[in-house]
Amino acid sequence: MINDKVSQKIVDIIQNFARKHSLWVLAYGTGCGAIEIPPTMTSRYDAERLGVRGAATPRQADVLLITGYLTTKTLKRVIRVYEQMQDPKYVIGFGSCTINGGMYYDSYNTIKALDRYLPVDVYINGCMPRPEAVLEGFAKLQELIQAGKADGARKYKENLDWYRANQKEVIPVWRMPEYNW
Amino acid sequence: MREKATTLYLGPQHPGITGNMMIRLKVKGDTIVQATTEVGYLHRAFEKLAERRNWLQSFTLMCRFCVPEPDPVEESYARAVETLEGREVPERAKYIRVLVLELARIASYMLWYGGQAGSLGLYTIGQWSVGDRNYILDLFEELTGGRVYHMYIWPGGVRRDLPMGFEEKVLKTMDYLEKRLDDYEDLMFDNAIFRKRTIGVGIIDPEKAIEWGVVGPPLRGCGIQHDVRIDEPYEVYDQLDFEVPTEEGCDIWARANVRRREIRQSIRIIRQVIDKMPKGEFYNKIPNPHKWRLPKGDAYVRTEAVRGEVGMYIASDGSEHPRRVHFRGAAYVHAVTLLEDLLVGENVADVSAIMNSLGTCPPEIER
Amino acid sequence: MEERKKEIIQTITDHFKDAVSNPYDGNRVDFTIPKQQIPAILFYLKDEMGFNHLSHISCIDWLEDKQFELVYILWSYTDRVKVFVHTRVDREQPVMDNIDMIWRQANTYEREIREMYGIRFAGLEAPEEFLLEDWQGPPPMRRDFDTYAYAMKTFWDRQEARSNAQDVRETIRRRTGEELPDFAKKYSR
Amino acid sequence: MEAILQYLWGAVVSFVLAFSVGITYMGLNRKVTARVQNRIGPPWYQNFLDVVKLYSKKTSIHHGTMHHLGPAFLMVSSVLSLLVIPILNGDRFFPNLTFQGDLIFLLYIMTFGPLGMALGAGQTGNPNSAIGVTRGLAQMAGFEIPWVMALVALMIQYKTTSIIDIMNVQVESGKWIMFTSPFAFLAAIMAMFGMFRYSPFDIVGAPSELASGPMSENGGKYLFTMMSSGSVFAFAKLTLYVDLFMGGANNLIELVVKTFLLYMIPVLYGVVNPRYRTEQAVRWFWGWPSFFGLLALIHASIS
Repeated sequence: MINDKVSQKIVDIIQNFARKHSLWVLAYGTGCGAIEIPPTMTSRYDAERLGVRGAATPRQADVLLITGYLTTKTLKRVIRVYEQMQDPKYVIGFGSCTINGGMYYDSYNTIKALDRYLPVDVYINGCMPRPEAVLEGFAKLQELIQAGKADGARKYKENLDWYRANQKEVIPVWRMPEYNW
Repeated sequence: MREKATTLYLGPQHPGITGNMMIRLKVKGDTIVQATTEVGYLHRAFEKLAERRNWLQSFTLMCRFCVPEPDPVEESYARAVETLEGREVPERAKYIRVLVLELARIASYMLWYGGQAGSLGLYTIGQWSVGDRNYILDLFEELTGGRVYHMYIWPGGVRRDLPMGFEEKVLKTMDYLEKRLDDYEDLMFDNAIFRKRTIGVGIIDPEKAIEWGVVGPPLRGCGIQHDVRIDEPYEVYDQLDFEVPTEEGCDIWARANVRRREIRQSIRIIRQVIDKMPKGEFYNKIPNPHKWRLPKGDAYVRTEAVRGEVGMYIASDGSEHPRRVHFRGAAYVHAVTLLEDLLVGENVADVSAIMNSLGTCPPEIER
Repeated sequence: MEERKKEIIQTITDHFKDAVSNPYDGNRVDFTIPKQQIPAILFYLKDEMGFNHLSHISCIDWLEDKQFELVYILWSYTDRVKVFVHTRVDREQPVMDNIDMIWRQANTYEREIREMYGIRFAGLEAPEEFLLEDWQGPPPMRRDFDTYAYAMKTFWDRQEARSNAQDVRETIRRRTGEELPDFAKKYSR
Repeated sequence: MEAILQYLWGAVVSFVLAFSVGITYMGLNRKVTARVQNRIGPPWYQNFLDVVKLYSKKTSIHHGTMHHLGPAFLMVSSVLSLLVIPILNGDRFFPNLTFQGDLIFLLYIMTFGPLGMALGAGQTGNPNSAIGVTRGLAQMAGFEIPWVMALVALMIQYKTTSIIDIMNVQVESGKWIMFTSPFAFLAAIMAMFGMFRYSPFDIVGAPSELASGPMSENGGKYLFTMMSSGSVFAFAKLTLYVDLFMGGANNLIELVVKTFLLYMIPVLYGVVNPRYRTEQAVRWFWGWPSFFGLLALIHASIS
C-alpha cells in the first residue's frame, strides 16, 4: 500500500514535470522588451520547443513576463492582471530596468525595483536581453519549477500586506477589488 | 431598432493591440460607434530626463523613443544637434547613415509584415518574416554591437566604420531577402481572403488626409506622394535613385501595398549606397562631452521613418544640457485623433488590422 | 527658394504688424508674434499661403524669464519651406488659444502641453488626463519640478545592487567558474 | 448483464481512445504548423503536458452557476456524440449506443454543447466572451446548413437514419460514399472547416480580435475540460466522417490513418489563410458548400 506522502510526491513530480514543460506566457508587452518577444517566439529561436506559448487572457496564463520598465499607470494594470492569474503562476522580470530602474533611475513615472511590488521568480538582465537570454531565463524558471522552488505566488499570498503597502505607496488612487484566490 | 451599446476595452492587455495602449470601444453588435484611445502606459519622461543629461548622454535615451525602429530617431537627434551647432558630417558617414536607416526600415517592415498578417490570423507570415528579420539584426549586431538599440548614428557622424567584408554580407542578405519577399507576397497578397479582409476597410478620406496630418504610408496609400526623403532630402537621399510608391485605395490594402513596394525600394537604395560608398573619414569628432556647449537657439529636423514623418525639436540655452528635446512621432497624430475618427463605423474584427496598417507605436506617443 | 522665402516674410510682416521675422538659413522661415495673434497667423498661413501640414507644436519653459515659449512648426508641401512661429506666454497665468479647429491633430499636442506644463488652452475639449494617471505633483515638465528628487522620494531604490551589478565579468565568473583574463582582474573586487 | 458490462467497457475504452488520439492530433497539428512556419515546434506530446498542467492548476474563478456548467455541457455533448458514433465496422469491440435514427439524434447532440457553452460564457460578463458567443452561433448557423443538407441527402439516398446501416451499405457494395455521392461529401467536408474552427474560420476565439472569445474567463480546470472535450469531439467528428463517407474502418490503425488524413485538410488549409470576418464566413458557407449540399439533395432524390 502506498502511503499518502509517497503518492503526494509522485503527483508532485508529475505535476511539476507538466508545469515545467508547459509555460503559457501572457501576451502583455508592458514595455520596450516586447520587441524581443516576437523573435523569441518565431522561427529562429522558437520558444515553443520548450513548451512556451502565448496565452491571450490572464486566466489562462502561467507566466507574467514583465518586459521592461513599469510606469505607475501600467503597474496598476499589471497587479490586476497578476491577481487574475490562476495558481501556480510565475513572474519573470525582463531587462535591467525591472531590477534597479536601469536608465530610468531618475524618472518620475517608473518604478525601480519590481520585486517590491510583485514576487519575481527569475530576472533576465540586459537592455535588451537577447532572445538567447530570454530562453535561458525560461530554462532557469523550468529548473526552479522542477525543484519546486518557484513559489512566488505563495510568497505573495503570505506577505500580501507588505506588497500591498508598497503598491499603495506608488499608486496614489487605489480603486481595485480585493485579491481573492 | 435601438440596440444597447456595449463597452469593449481593447487593451492594455490584449493580444490584438500593437503595444501597451488601450482603446475604449462602444460597440453595437459588431459595429463600432465610438472609440477613445487611452495612452500613457509607457510614459517614461524621456524629455524630462534629457534635461538632466548632457548633449551626448541624452543621445542614449533617443533610440528608446520608438522600439520597433530606433534609428530614425537617433538620426533626427544627431541631425538636429548638427544643424544647431553647424557641424559638418563626413561624406562617408552620410552614406553609412543611409545604409543603417534603410536596413532599419526593412527590419521594421518585416515586423510590420508579421503584425499585419497576424492581426488577420495569418500567423505563418509572421513566423517567416520575424524569423528572417534576424538576419538584418545580425548585420546590426556586427556593425553596432546591439540587436535592437544601436546608438550608432551620433552627432558628428557614426560611431564606428564598417567592419571588413560588411558590404558583401549586406548584399548577400539582400539577395536572400528578395527571394523570401516573393514568398511573403505570394502568401499574403495573392490570398483571396486577405483581399476580402483589407479592401475597403479603414478608409482615410484623401481630402482630409493632409489636413489631419496623416504622413507616411497611410498618406501614400491615399495616392498623395509625399516623403521627407524627397520633399526635404537629408543625408544623401538626393543623390540616390529611388521611387516613392503610391496607391489609390486609401484602405488597408493600399497601405499594405505601399509598404510591400517600399521594401523593394529600400533594397534598391542599399545596393546603390554600397556601390557609391566613398572612402574616408566617418566621424567629425565632438569636443569633450562634459564641456560640449551648443549655441543658443533651436532646430527642428524631420526624418522619414516607416510610420511616416518623425521630427526632433531641440532647443538650447547655451549650456551643456538640452533645454528641450521634443520628439514628434508619426503615430502621435495617427493613434489618437485619426484612429478615433477612423474606427467609427468599422467592424470590431478590423481594429487590430487598422492599427497595424497605421503603424501605431505607443512608445512613440508617450515617450 | 530664397525668393519664395522673401515673399513669405514680406506677406506675413505686411499682414501682421507685430510679427518679427528672425533670419535663418536653408528652408526655414521664423517669426515671433504675440500670443493673441497665433490663431490668426496660423489660419492665414494655412489658408492663404498653403502651409497645410502642422508638423509640430512644442513648448519650452524659460524659468528665468518667467515665460513659456510655444513653437508652432508648419510645412508647405508645395513650397517645401517650414515656418516656425514662436510666441511667449506668461508663466504665472498660462492661458493660450486653442487651435484644434485648424488642425485636428493639434488637439493631441495641446492635451500633452496642458498636462506637462499646465498651460490652459481655452475651449480645448478633451479628457483632462493624457499620459499621467492620478498625478498629484506639479506639471512635471516644468523646470522647477525636480524629477530626480521626486523619484528618490517616491520609488524605493536598490542602491547596493546598482554598484554590485557593475562588474559583469565577476558575476559570470562566480556563476560558471570561468577564469578571468589578467587585465580584467585589476578591475574586479 | 454481460451485454451492459460490455457496453460500459466499450464506452470507457472508446473515450480513452478518443481522448488520447484527439490530444495527439492537436499536438501533431502544432507540429505540422510549426514545420510549415519554418521552425521545429513542440514535441508531439506537448498537448498532454498542457492538459496535465491545466488540470493541476488551482482554479478560483466564480461567475455563477452557468459559468461552471458551461464546460460540463461541452464535455457531455462530446462524450454523448462519441458514444452514438460507431468506432469500427462490424460492431464487435466498440458497440456503443447505436439505434435506428441516431443520425438525427447526433445532429441535435452536436449543437447542444456549444449552446450550453454559450450560456456559460454569457454569464461571465466579459464582453469578449459575449461577442465570441454571438460569432460562434452565427458561424454555426452558417455551417449547419451544408452539413444538414449533406446528411439529409445520405438519409434520402440510403433510406435510413442509422449510421451502422450506412456503414454496412459501403461494406457490402465495396464502394465508399465519398465516390458514389461526391456532392454530399464535398458539402460535408466544407462544413467541417467550420466545425474545426481553424483558420480561416477561427473567428470565435480570434486572439487579435477577442482575446480568446468565449474562453476568456476560463482558466485551469475549465480550460482542461474544454480542451479535452474538444479533442474527444474532434475525434468523434472525424470518426463520423470516416464512417459516413470513407467506408468506416476495419481496425484501429486504418481508422487512425483515415482520420488523420481527414484532419490534415482543415489544418493545412488553415496554415496559409487569414481569417474571415463573421459575415464573410457565413456567406462563404451559404455559397458553394450549400450549393453542393443542394446538388447532393437533388442527386439523392433522383437516384
